[in-house]
Amino acid sequence: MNTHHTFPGIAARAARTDATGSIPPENWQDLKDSGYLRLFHPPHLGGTGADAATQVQAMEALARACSGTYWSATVSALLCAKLISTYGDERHHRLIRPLLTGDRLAAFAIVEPAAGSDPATYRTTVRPTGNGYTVNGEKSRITNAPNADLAVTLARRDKPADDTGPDWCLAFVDLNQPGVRRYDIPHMGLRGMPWGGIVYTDAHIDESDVIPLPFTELAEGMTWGWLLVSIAAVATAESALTASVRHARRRISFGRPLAHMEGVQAQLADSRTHIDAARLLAHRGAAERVAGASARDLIGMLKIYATEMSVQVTARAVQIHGATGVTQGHEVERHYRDAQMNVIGAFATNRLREQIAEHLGLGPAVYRPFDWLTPTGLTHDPVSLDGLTTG
Amino acid sequence: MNTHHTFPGIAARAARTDATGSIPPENWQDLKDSGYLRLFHPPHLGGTGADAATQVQAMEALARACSGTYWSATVSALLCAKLISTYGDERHHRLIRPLLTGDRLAAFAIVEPAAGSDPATYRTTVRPTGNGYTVNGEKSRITNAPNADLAVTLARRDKPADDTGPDWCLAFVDLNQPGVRRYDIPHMGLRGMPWGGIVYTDAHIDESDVIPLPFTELAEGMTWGWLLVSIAAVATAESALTASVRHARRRISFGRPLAHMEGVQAQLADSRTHIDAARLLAHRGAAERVAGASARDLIGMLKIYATEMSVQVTARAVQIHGATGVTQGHEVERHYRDAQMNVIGAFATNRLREQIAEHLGLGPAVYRPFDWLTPTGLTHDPVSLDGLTTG
Amino acid sequence: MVFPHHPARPDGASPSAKAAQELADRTQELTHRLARPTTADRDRRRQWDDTLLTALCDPTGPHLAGLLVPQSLGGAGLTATQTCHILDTLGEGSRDPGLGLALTVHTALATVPLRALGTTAQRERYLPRMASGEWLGALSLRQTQSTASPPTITARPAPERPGGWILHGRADLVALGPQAHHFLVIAEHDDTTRTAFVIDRDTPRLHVHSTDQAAMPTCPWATLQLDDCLVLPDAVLGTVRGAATETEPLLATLDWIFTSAPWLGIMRALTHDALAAAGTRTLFGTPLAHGQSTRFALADIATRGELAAGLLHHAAAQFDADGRPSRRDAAAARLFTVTAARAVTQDAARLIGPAAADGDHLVERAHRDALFFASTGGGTDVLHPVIAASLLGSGRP
Amino acid sequence: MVFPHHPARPDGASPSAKAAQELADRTQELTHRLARPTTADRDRRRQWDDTLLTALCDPTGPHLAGLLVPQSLGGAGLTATQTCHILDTLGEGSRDPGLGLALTVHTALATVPLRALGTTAQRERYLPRMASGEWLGALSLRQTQSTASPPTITARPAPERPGGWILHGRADLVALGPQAHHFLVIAEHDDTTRTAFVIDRDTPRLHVHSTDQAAMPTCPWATLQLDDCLVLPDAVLGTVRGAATETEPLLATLDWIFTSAPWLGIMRALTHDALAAAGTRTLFGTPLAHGQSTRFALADIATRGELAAGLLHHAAAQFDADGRPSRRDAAAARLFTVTAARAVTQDAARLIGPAAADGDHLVERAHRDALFFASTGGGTDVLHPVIAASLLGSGRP
Repeated sequence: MNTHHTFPGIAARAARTDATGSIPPENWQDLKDSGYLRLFHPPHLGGTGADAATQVQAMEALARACSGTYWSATVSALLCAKLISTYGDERHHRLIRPLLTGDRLAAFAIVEPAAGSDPATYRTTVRPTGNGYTVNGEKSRITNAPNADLAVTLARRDKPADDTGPDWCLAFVDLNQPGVRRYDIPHMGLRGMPWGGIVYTDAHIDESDVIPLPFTELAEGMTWGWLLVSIAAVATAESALTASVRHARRRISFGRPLAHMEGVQAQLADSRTHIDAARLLAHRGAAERVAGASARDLIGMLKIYATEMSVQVTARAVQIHGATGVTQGHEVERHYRDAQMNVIGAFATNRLREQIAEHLGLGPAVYRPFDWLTPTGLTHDPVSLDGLTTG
Repeated sequence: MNTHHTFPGIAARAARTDATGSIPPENWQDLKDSGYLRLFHPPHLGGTGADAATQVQAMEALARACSGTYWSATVSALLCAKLISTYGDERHHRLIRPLLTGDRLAAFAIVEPAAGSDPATYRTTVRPTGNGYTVNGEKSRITNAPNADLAVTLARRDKPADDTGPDWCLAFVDLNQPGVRRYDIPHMGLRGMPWGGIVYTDAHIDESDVIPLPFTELAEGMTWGWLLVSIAAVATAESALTASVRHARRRISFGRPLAHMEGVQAQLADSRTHIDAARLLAHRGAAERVAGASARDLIGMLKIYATEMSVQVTARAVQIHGATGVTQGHEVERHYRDAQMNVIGAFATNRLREQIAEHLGLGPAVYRPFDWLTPTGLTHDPVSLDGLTTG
Repeated sequence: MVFPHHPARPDGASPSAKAAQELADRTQELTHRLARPTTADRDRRRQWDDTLLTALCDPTGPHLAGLLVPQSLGGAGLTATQTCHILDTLGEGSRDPGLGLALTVHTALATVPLRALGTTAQRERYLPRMASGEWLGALSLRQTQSTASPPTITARPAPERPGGWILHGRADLVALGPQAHHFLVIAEHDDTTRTAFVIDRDTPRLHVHSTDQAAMPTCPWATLQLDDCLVLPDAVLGTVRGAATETEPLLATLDWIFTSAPWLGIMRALTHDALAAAGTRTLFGTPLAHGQSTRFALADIATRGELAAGLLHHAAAQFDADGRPSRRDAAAARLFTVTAARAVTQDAARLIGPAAADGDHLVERAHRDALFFASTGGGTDVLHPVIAASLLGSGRP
Repeated sequence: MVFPHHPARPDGASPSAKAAQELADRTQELTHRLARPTTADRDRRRQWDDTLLTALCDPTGPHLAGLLVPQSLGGAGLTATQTCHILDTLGEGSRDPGLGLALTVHTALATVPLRALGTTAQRERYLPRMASGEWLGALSLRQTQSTASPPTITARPAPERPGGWILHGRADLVALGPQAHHFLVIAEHDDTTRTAFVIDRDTPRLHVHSTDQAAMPTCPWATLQLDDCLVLPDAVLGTVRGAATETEPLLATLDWIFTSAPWLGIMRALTHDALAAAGTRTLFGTPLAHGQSTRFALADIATRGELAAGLLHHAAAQFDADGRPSRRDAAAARLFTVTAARAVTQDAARLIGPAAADGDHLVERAHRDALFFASTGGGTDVLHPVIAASLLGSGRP
């Protein structure tokens, strides 16, 4: 592992990765050489077991170099490998090791075309056959879907009547088989990141690779995903701030560098402060989590804050750059598009707010139909001054 | 003129206009047929002299149909034609008429590659020859630059020593001549709008088409540009809100439509309120201006507010749509990219804030180098608790 | 010049435009002369000044008590737009959000329901005396958002008086309560329908308790207590059980629009103070006015004022001429004005700096009162769904 | 549970971690028992309670006066991080921003410069008595941002006392001034260099005028007036003409970090009140707690608290062990905490609703005091350039 956690080659190729919408093979070679993919796991799984600070620094360094590459690599080597190690057992170590060497790539197949974070709408189902299981259904808007070798797939279990186990399972599905079709979805930001759908038609799964699981337990493993997206957001914001500082020092407007203008200084200072706040929370959350705590609420808060912060910081960067900032191929134009992807990625931010509120003691979310104005007078327009009803 | 000011064909082609980065010829035909291009000018210039409310409604309708087409058409038929009619005289009516019939297209060539709103950095110069004038220099990030027939060009005057006239001029330059080279600049939003640069190399201008002008007077004509960009911002926000309402009514999440969730309602209500505020101000500003007042500060305020508001509303729309909102080709993905263009378009927002502040009685902007921390103790890090200097 | 483009004055073609402008001029003169010099002191002493009220209500003066009473009943007969303009002037001239609220409650919230929904007898009994300021009307600010908050006053048929009602319960936050001659009250029946009543203060078993309130202390506050009060049929305003379609939407809309109007003037006064501070205070050795952050803040302050005025005047104008009052536009205007008032207060405070030794401390008072202003009218929790319902529909899908 | 993850307590391995936690526990107990029940009343009466101070400063109790005084000089010898934690506890326990500010001014702003820059004689004279609370130190909050604001006190050589100085001028906003035994003052020489002094209250021609201040009324306020006061060489703190590199950056950083710390506790107390209101108030017939906007607001409140605590603890920790104090990180922590305090106050006010009849009105007091908090420490006009300068460089290009 390069102790500086920098990825100069990947950074140099970032604009092209975005423009072509695909991660060049050299990036993968750099990732393998750097040891990045091994950082997050203990030696017995093929990892190097770095401490939390190192993990966070490495993640931020890669995300700064190229956010699309970061997403693809980290979904596989961190999130998917953690899901397998958390919910699987020794039999699944064989699936983890190639993710850490970079020989194989994994996707976390959870969302379906019908809706986002709401599992009630998910239809993908795993059924027993005489020989293992088959899976049928469609997963959509999945990082690495177009080119992954393995999908950690959330599915319903088709249960016999006497099966009292959970309704859900995680299935580790080999994607290189005839029952699997993949497609790309073009996307606004993180264009280098492969993103798309997976259609399962009687795809085969070995019996040992289906792990029954109550849905509520999944949040534990997904917390790694919130950390992943938060650090992407911090890195994108930091890159946008760095570009803004450089521009502000160089750009002459009205006879002096932008840097001499208080309005620009205020924007830079706010960005600096907000990024620092998020990064400190990321280090705290990662430290707790690597030490074995869940840190679920803390990392949930981080995800909410960091992703929305990053959108603001990149928007400020575009404004500081003026028209150059919206020119295609310019760094901040890319950061601006990338930042918004993090807000909607990994888990709807408002679902996280609900979760945090619940843990603050407000109890579970209670929904009711939007009929609360109906019994009031607030669904009527008023009469006018002289009592003429106009509604 | 279609009394409903709707442009169904242009709207239907908007996604394609964005994807291909060029305005289809059918759009121009629709514009000619609709009478849109004639609305802003009195009959003696070939216009139809619509009232202010009609003008604003028509502008918003076209911008909602396709913001790129709106920009291109309105820069030519409103902004450039107003600049010519404001600063020119009867001799220039020949230049205005074809802009209103749609037979020719104009660009406002003001910004140069070195900087944005700061004229001190502009180098383009007009020089007298025996036979009229020549212009040399480069203008960049100009709407319609790649395909306009005529450029209303801001330039310095190369003055004889005894010329006490203004240092600046507006030159009406025919772009279809050998001394003119044009190029495209790919851009994040408003992709259908032609945008790029113009390089003048001894390009010819007729003597009557060079209008000496103090730079400060130019703001009067440019106010039309601020109105143009403000209405684009309002329209983009309205389109994003309409899409959000539709999505919120249809999308089922956690068992009920998004529309039943208070968090979504709050976002929609805020967007509705902020758009209404901007639109009402646009109507007030346009009414004052069409009635002959300058309304410069009012429209300046509008530009500041409407463009930043539109960025917020479109970002909310992306979040309400979730992952579908960042899929390329989806309407809100386009609005999100378009909205940011309006902030940096037409005039730097912070320059407008300066102008408004000046008119509030604060006097002209006073710049000084950023050295104000130097005499204070605030450039030093403190000693630590026991007095060890660490800086 | 503070707001370079004041929202259009009442249309010059309107028959009473000249009269309205005269009232505005008198309001400005009188508030400058009588209210403003005592505002900080009245605020500190939580004091209501009856002399001031009398002068402001004088039909030969600003006639603030009768702005919305028809001329035939002794009022000034202004339009809603003109009234907004005068309340705005009152806010700016007096620099007193509490005084603005108190007069607005009487002039708009207590008056318009009687004018619009009252019987001829009710109109003739109340409106002339309300127009002169002889009788003040009051109501609880908790009753202006329909049943968003739980109803606290009940009505049951009076056993021995056909058509009469027994009212029971309490309502706090009664603005102008200690000074009022009568109260507009909405009471709930046991089937959850509701009726509006106008109840005179001398009704037996009706008690008015003066209360203290941290915000808006220049407005007198009370809790109204009804201990099984018997009220006669002529106290019913509008239709029995009809409040949900009559008084309630009207009160909500009146609150959203008219209690916001004095804040336009308060914002302008704050802008004035901030401009003055920008010209006199120095930071890092230069006048604040030279700093970009000062300049940007003042540009944004002015912009917010223009936008709020535009929304409020638009919503008010819908009450006039052939307009159709719209709860959505009124709610949007309130939502925007609240946010603007807060932002303007905050920006002005930054420019004015900590603990200014002189002046009437408007920025500190406005900051305190803006929080209260934001929490009344239902706050965002009511305004958001009202506006959203206009986009989404309010019932089951 | 309010903040599910409180920022890490002082490191368990530190020798004084147990002692620090004991002080925190005593602070919590005492503020709950003695301060909190009287806070609203002291606030209304603008009253300073000497008994309360004595109890809080008691070296066998919370020892709040001596937190940052080394144990060898009679103090508790805590780290900066531990001190932040205790000031946070003080804010939450007392629910009194003014008390928090008063104690912070003594314990951190007046104490640390003497500890860090004082001579042995100065340290031995002042620090033991400051640690016990016998002597209180005070200073003007206008002197904590170097010369961002124009200096108001001048120093010229005393004609007849070599090494002595004649100080002249006034400084207002002296927190704890009426109670102070001595004052930390920065004075400007005629060449615009500056020297820091520690001046005892009994210095001839030194006058302390108690003043009234709308915000933070539980902190005693004064204006310090120096009418050509003669001070001897031993009153100089640090190097003559050396304030710009010694006392000034230290004071600014101490202000940014330590006066922010009680606000972490205030925010937690507001979260507590907002959670309670969410569980009891109803809107549209359901508990506020069921509404998404309530839930989102509370999630955001909790998140802001975590973020502010993270920045403050990070900036404070740089004073400890091998840390390098950073003006930038301190300024960023202050900037964030100010914004968070405002947002939390505003959100809590929305949930608690207008004019709650009971309780100690923390939300209204905190709203008022947060405005003042935001305007001290230089406000954004100072914080922004300090942070920006760390990115851009502060001099000519």
